Amino acid sequence: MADKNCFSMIVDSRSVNESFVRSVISTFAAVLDPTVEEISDIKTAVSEVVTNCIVHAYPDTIGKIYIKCNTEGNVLTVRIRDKGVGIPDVKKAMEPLYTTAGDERAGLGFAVMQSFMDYLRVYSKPEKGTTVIMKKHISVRYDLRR
Amino acid sequence: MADKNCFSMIVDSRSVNESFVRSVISTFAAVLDPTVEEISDIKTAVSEVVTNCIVHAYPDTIGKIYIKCNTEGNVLTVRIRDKGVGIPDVKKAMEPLYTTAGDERAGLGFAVMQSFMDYLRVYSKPEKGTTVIMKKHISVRYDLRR
Amino acid sequence: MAVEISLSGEVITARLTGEIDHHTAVGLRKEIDNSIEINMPSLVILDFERVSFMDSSGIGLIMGRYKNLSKRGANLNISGVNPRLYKMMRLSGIERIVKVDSPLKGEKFDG
Amino acid sequence: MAVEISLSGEVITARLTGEIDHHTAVGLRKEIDNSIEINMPSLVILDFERVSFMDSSGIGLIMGRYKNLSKRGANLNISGVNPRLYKMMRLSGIERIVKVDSPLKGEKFDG
Ligand SMILES: Nc1ncnc2c1ncn2[C@@H]1O[C@H](COP(=O)(O)OP(=O)(O)O)[C@@H](O)[C@H]1O
Ligand SMILES: Nc1ncnc2c1ncn2[C@@H]1O[C@H](COP(=O)(O)OP(=O)(O)O)[C@@H](O)[C@H]1O
Repeated sequence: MADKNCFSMIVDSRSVNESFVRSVISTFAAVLDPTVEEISDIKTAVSEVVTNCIVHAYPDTIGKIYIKCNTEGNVLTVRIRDKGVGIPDVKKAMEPLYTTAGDERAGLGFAVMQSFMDYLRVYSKPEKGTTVIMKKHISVRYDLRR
Repeated sequence: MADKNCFSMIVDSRSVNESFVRSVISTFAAVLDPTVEEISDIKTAVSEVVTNCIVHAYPDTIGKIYIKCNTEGNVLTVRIRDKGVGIPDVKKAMEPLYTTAGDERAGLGFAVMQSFMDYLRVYSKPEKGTTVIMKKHISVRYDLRR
Repeated sequence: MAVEISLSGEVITARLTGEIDHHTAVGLRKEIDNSIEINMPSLVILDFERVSFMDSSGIGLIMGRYKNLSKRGANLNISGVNPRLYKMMRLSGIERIVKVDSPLKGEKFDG
Repeated sequence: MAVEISLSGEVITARLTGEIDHHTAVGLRKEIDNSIEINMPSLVILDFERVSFMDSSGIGLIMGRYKNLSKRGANLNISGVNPRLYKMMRLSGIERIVKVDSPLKGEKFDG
């Protein structure tokens, strides 16, 4: 069981940071010795949240994305916040296939977070911004070589 | 040539974060398409700075390490700050082989930063903390496959 | 991220390599649509065998190509989907409208 | 990070694998010193062939073992040093006191 550890980070809402942030968070989570599946789930969910900040929260500007992560026991908690346009109706936004963007967005971001992580909460206020909190329980493996 | 991009991050002064931070910074620098040598230089120098925060700045406590990074043109700038014990005589501390720690520290941290990076500045105040600023110029490669 | 496009008769095969996210999807979309525009295929096969990561932007990419091809009366197939990508495809329900051809389909992620 | 220790006559070979930093050096030091304590070798070879990263903590590790062995009248050799590690060894001047045995020694990083 790993010690409690945490980090916080601020990045620009540039699309090049989608891969940067998911790789940072999966590296951070590595101390919990996740499976390849678990890492892939975490990366995918994180990618959805960061993409939403870039595409929806700050549609025409470069804003800041605020990230906090911690590991405690074998649970990874990720908190991603923006100070962008906010979501008027969170419940509706979270419905699968709902999107306010064009044809190239699938409207599946929240559905992926929900299904790939173990816990999801979304807080938002129009013109104030959006906070997404996700948790993932990492399975404990008994590896005799270690 | 890459756009200007930046991130900032705060991590605990736990030794497990030595590898985390160097991997984050080298991932961030990856947009500049550094060579394997350059990545290795950056990782090594960053590892020295973070280790100093853990070993020297906060010898008996877990403190916070403050990191800022940016890429501009093909230059990576890394700024790492602690609010630890500080260094009374920076010039002396930077001499190769000088160490205040035991036998297992080589006293080479600053020498590595100096020789592996292209720019190094160290600011410190006893009881206030230390700031290290480093820059690395990434060579521009002309890769026809890209 | 890269795409390698090959043409055989009226069939375009687009072999995707690397990570698909919102950042990389833009370039992929342009290259594939460009080839559709020029070659007027009756079938496009998107091959995901060498894709190492994909978020829902990949579904957007598939849906967008599907709509583009449907308008032209052409078809879209998906191939080389590993279990991790399949998890995403399944969540999106895309297999109900596009043929997803995968040896591993449904085997590991049905639970 | 791992170390694989083997004994042959009075020679201990410690094969290091992975990344050496302040975090991982602690465990390595203990394992190697423990084996020196028990086996009383006349020579210890530290093999860096499988080391993928090393900061100056690795030099601390070598210096510490060198001092420990000198006290006992035993020797230390270093082997399997690639050009990147050699850059660090060279900076430290450690090759002036410890035999650094490397096929690539000085070839690429002499400038
Ligand atoms: N951070 C955010 N800021 C503002 N609006 C958001 C944010 N995240 C999501 N939304 C809104 O919720 C909708 C659904 O999001 P999602 O399920 O991720 O699908 P998609 O990103 O494909 O549109 C988005 O179209 C957008 O209107
Ligand atoms: N962040 C810091 N806070 C306080 N003291 C420091 C810090 N960084 C370096 N020092 C001092 O400078 C000395 C030399 O540092 P360095 O060259 O990195 O060698 P080493 O870490 O092996 O001692 C250290 O022994 C310590 O006294």
